[in-house]
Amino acid sequence: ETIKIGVSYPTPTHAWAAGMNWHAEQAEKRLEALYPDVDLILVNSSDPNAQASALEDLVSVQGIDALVVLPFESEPLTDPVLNVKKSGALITVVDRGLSQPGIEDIYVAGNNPELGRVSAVYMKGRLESGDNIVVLRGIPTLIDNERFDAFMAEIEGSGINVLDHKHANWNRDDGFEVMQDFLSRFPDIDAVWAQDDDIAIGVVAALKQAGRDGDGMFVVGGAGMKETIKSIMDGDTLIPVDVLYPPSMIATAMDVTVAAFKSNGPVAGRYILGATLITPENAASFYFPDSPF
Amino acid sequence: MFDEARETAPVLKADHISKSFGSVPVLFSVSMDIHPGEVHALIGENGAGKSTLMKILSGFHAPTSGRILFDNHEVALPPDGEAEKLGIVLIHQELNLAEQMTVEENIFLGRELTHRGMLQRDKMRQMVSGYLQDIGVDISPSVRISDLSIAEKQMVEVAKAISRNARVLIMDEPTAVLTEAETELFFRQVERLKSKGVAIVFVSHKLSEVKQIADRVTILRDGQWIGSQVAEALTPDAMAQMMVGRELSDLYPPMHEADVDAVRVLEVRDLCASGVRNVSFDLRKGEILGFSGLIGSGRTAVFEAVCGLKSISSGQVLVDGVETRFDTVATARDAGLAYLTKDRKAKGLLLDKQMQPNLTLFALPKFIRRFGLDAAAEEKALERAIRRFDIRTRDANINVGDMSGGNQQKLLLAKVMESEPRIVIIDEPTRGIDVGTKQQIYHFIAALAAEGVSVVIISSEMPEVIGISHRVVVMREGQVMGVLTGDDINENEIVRYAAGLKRESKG
Amino acid sequence: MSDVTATTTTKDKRMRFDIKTAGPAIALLLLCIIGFLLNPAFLSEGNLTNLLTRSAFIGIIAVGATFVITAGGIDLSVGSMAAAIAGVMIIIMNSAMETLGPGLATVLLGCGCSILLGLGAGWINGVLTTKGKIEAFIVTLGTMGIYRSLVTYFADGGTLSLDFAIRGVYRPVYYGSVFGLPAPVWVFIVVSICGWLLMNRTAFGRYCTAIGSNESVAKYSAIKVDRIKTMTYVIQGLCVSLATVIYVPRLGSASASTGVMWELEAIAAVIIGGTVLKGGYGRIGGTILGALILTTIGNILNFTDLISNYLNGTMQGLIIIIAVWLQRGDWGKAKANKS
Amino acid sequence: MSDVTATTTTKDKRMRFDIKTAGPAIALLLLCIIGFLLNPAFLSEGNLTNLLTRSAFIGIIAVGATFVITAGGIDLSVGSMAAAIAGVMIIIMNSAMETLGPGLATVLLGCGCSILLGLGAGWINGVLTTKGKIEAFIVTLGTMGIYRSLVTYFADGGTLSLDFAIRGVYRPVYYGSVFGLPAPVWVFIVVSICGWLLMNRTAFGRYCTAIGSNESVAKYSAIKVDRIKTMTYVIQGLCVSLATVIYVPRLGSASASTGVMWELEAIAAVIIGGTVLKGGYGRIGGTILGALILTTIGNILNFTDLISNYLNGTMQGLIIIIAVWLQRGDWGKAKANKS
Ligand SMILES: Nc1ncnc2c1ncn2[C@@H]1O[C@H](COP(=O)(O)OP(=O)(O)OP(=O)(O)O)[C@@H](O)[C@H]1O
Ligand SMILES: Nc1ncnc2c1ncn2[C@@H]1O[C@H](COP(=O)(O)OP(=O)(O)OP(=O)(O)O)[C@@H](O)[C@H]1O
Ligand SMILES: [Mg+2]
Ligand SMILES: [Mg+2]
Repeated sequence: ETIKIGVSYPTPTHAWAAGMNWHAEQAEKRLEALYPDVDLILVNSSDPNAQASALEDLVSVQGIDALVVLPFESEPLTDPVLNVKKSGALITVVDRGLSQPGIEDIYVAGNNPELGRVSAVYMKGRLESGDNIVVLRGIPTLIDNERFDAFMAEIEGSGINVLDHKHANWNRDDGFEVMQDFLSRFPDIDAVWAQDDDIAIGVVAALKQAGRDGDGMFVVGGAGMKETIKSIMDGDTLIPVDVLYPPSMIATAMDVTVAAFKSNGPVAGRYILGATLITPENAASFYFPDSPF
Repeated sequence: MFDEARETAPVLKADHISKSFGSVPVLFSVSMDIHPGEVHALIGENGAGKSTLMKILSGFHAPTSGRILFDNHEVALPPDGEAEKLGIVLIHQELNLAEQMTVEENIFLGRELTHRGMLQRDKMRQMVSGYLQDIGVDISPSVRISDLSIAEKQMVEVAKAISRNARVLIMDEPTAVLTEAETELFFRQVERLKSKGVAIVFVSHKLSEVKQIADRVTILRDGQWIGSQVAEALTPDAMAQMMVGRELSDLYPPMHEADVDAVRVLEVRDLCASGVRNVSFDLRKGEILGFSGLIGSGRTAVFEAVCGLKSISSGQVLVDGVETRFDTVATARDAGLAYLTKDRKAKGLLLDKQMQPNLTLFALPKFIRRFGLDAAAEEKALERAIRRFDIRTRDANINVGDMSGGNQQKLLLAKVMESEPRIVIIDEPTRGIDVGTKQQIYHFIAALAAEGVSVVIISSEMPEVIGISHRVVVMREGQVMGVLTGDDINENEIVRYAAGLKRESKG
Repeated sequence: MSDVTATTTTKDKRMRFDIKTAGPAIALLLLCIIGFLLNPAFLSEGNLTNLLTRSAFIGIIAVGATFVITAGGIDLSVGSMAAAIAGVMIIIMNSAMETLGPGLATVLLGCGCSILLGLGAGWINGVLTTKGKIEAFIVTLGTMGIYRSLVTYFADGGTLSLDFAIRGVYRPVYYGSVFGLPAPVWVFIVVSICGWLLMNRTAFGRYCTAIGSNESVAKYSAIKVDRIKTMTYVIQGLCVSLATVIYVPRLGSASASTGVMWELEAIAAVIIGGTVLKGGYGRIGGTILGALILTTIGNILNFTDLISNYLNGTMQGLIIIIAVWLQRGDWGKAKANKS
Repeated sequence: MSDVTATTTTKDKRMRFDIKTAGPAIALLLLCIIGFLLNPAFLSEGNLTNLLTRSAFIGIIAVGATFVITAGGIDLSVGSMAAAIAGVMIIIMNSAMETLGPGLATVLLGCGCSILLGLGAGWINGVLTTKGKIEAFIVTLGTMGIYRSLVTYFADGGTLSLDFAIRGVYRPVYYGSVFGLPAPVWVFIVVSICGWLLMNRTAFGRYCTAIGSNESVAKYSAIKVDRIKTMTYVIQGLCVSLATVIYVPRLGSASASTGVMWELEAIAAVIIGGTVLKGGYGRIGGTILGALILTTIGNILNFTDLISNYLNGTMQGLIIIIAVWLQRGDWGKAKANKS
């Protein structure tokens, strides 16, 4: 009989999630070709409530043996995942940890505070005390808070002024508009932390429109969008670096989960991926031209 | 009987028209011909099928069987008012105006004058002013319809119809809410059109008007054609008899003497509200008090203010000698006051609902039993109302909007009477009601008064006010001009007060 | 003659009623057949239970929305209101735990507060609409933004979560079963019955219909229009709070993404069920079927990977349109006088 | 006597007209004053230009929505429609580049396709509503889901990006200025003027009003109700495609998050401007002010850090409600017969 593995994650509505979806689909094809008795079922959901419903359906209808889940949010999905575990399935949690320890058998994740910290370290390296930066944040969520808090903690005491921070919702349009307004408001900005590559694209457009993209101004995004990595490879100075938050982590999780059924050794455990700083030197190894992200 | 030697051929002819709505027949093989330059009146009881026939003759309904001949050619009239292009224009019994739009916009709706795609607004406004002046009403073309009184709306409909260069002008009860003065002006326009060779069809329940203006009369009863006759040969009584199918006794009931010592149930002192200036009057137990006046004289406004439908700026209202101010209709109702609006379409009935919910809506608390509505009691109430007010529908399930105008009016009366009021104010009690039923309603009102209910009748039909009121208050421009009693209640006096030629000194 | 008419009347009425409800019912039946064909597990007891339980949220909210819409209003704030109520409820329960302990008392306190908040929030919407004379669309669009941002604020951008100790006590409200049916389904049934009675068997329901049908007629018929309209929003608020009471134990948390789009789903359920958006005609039975239809669509789409996940929205959109088209129940026949 | 009345009436009307438009104008003025007090840079030329340019999207769409709403309809699909059109436009231009090269021809082809798509999408909404006799709310809720999921599908969940070679040619449509005003603002002005003329100076505008005011009156006046209603959706589609044509060169991309919530913003702009949601009364001038008000609110909130970011939605909601309350223009006065 086949081994059924459910894979549940949020509906891709922005590029990073689309990249994750792409990696998941690639992994599904690869693993199903490799192991004919493995069936991976990919489901995406548009909000935590829908994801909880999808988890119920995976158990009651598909009768899954294992679950790979990237929770929409940690808190609300803790109980639903616990229910899946009670059905006897192996649980792999990706990216956002559940709020109760010990539910998951396997944990694969990026590192959100590290992303903020690495960005701040880079900023400190390029800027001097008294320089001004602005911050464009994501959608108000735990992830955003973790990144932001770690960033601010690292910046603290460096003498760099954070003029203001606004939510740009990991969205290009909002990034553009918020940055336009920051530019009208603050005559002197030396650098921008955009936290995310999508926001960064909007920020760059606003800088270029206002003609304030010179004078060593730079923008730091995050996540590792292929266009951004490409332009880093090409030596762009406006976005000189990127901080990795790899969407491929879902594929890693699927690999590990299948391995739990197929390999003989124990695979349970925690796999934390780093928040690597991508620079022109190492960019080539993070570049996937076929991925949508 | 027919005037066989007519020199003109009929412009429009209904030939054995029958009509059923679903499985319910309402017209049975009716024929009627309309000649240019004549006024052809169509009369019949409520629900006889007059409006239906008129709608068929103007293309709004298709006949189930029978032919329509236009200029002696059989035609299938285009639907939805497009027959206007052929010169056939209908004024609907129920007003057909877009409330949020202005007078000018409504009059030209569907046939705006444009120049290179742009509206010629000034030209249209001027033309509308002209039409309105012709029929002698003082309304600005740029007023919204929703700001007009129902009579003014009716005049707008008339202006709209007159503006349309009609060959055949069909008017379904255009005078139902008009006072005699306005009707006069209106008839002058009708005469003018007639002399220009327009064929005019005129539906009315006011038989004296029919007598006055019609050249020929066609009578319908229960959807059957009863006859077409030259108007000169008919007296109003004869018409009534042909319509109803029996001899009508006196239209008005014998007047009970009012008890001058009866308690005053309603006293109004120096009432001011929008459209009302310093109005004072009182109403005794068991009295029928008529209110007369021209259009817009403020009669409606007085009672809307009294019943909590309109805010009062100053003055006193005393019910049973106790000063009261109703802030909602519900409190007025609970105190025994009920107001019956004349605007049954916009304010009276839910047209998209059936009779049952409409009937009990006003007095609904009466039908509550153990938190829920008592369906059996409601059903009984409907049966009783149908009997009591002689409401006739061939299909008891149709929406109220599909009922004949007169039967809607009866339902409205029944609805208000469900609350068993001690004081009832009836605005235009017999609007659109046939003579036979009118008689019943007058007797009904008289009986109410005899039981001790106080009744206020606001009416534009002077004979009606004169025929049943104990006293008559005449208003003009929001003020009370005088109160008539006894032999003073006659047309002459009322007209003189209403026109402002005479005024009682304030006492 | 009069007697004959009366009898046909009642019969006719019953018949028409049947056809009208038949529309959504047929749509639901077709969906179930499709679901079964795609995967026989669709009709498994477990799945049907899940489906019913899930419908409860939207269903309960939609019952409230039926009143608002019938009386000619609209409420766009329900989703955010649910989120805000859930958030405040969680804060209250977490802090009450210190004094009351993680027991029934705490949960009851939370539920009581939820109900009060729901009534209050509904009342605010109602008063702004009626006394403030501001279009319901704008009022509730405004409060939608306000509630949504308040929950973000309370949660400090993250998630508010119920203490795990309380969850144990509260869990059965979502996960427990009574007589074989999950608790939320019971709540849904009770709300539906109450709603149906209120709409069809009381003066209040009649008043809502009358106001939606013609507000000035209602006013002239001694109906306290403003009060009744406000009441519909209060009922809507109550329904939202009840839905929240059974929602919180499901996920034990509230965040800015709780209840997103519920307003549109609730309104869609109401209209799929045959209530007219402009008011004057409300059908609770249809609303319940509408909620079941919406949930079933989502459920079926989780059942198959025949179509790209990305096209879920397309399927959903198509099915909603088709369901409403079926619901009209007069395919092809011209309905000249209804337009 | 008649003359006297006529003059007072006209005066009255002009007065009333002034107050009616004055409402949104006052609200906008107040916002600007607040903005200036918070930060004088608010009134800098750069910021005002940004503001106007940003308003153009919602403004152009809202002009179309004014027609739909005036005629008694509603269109929830505009945001998704914009996203879908932008997506298809980008795909077409990218692939046309191979044959036509990255020149004007490609851009014109893209814009042409956008307009055709907009007209087509609007027509579909219109026909489903009128011929299909399905409630506009449901039809457009359905197409909203469909378009949104189509763009996700085309973009494979991610972002569709315009080739950089084309961007150079297309850029001026967003970033270029003519006589000191950015190109999008010119488009907005032209659309507004056309919309105003169409609404107030042509028979079509009157027909929309008549249909929204009373559909059967319109029908009985030989107005082709279905055709006019369909036309309003087509106009809406055209406006959406024009907005898309100026949106695409801004960031050169489209994704599933493009145009989210634009439908609510557009409807809010229309209603803030004084158009009545139930139809029968449409004001293009008000709509334009409404769009400016909405954009200004967002702009002001970016100009201050006085309030928590999380409370943006609260401020937005409050300001919208207050703006509409101002717009009523009859503060305190009882309007008994209007209720
Ligand atoms: N659309 C409709 N559907 C069903 N029945 C209808 C419809 N229109 C009219 N009827 C019925 O046809 C009959 C004739 O109505 P009609 O309106 O022609 O009467 P009428 O002679 O104009 O009466 P009134 O003097 O009261 O206006 C009535 O019984 C009415 O209920
Ligand atoms: N809310 C209002 N605001 C301003 N004027 C008003 C208002 N209501 C009524 N009026 C005016 O008050 C006058 C009296 O109107 P009302 O409807 O009471 O007259 P009526 O005697 O009943 O005549 P009709 O037969 O035309 O209804 C009219 O000129 C009307 O325009
Ligand atoms: Mg698979
Ligand atoms: Mg009639």
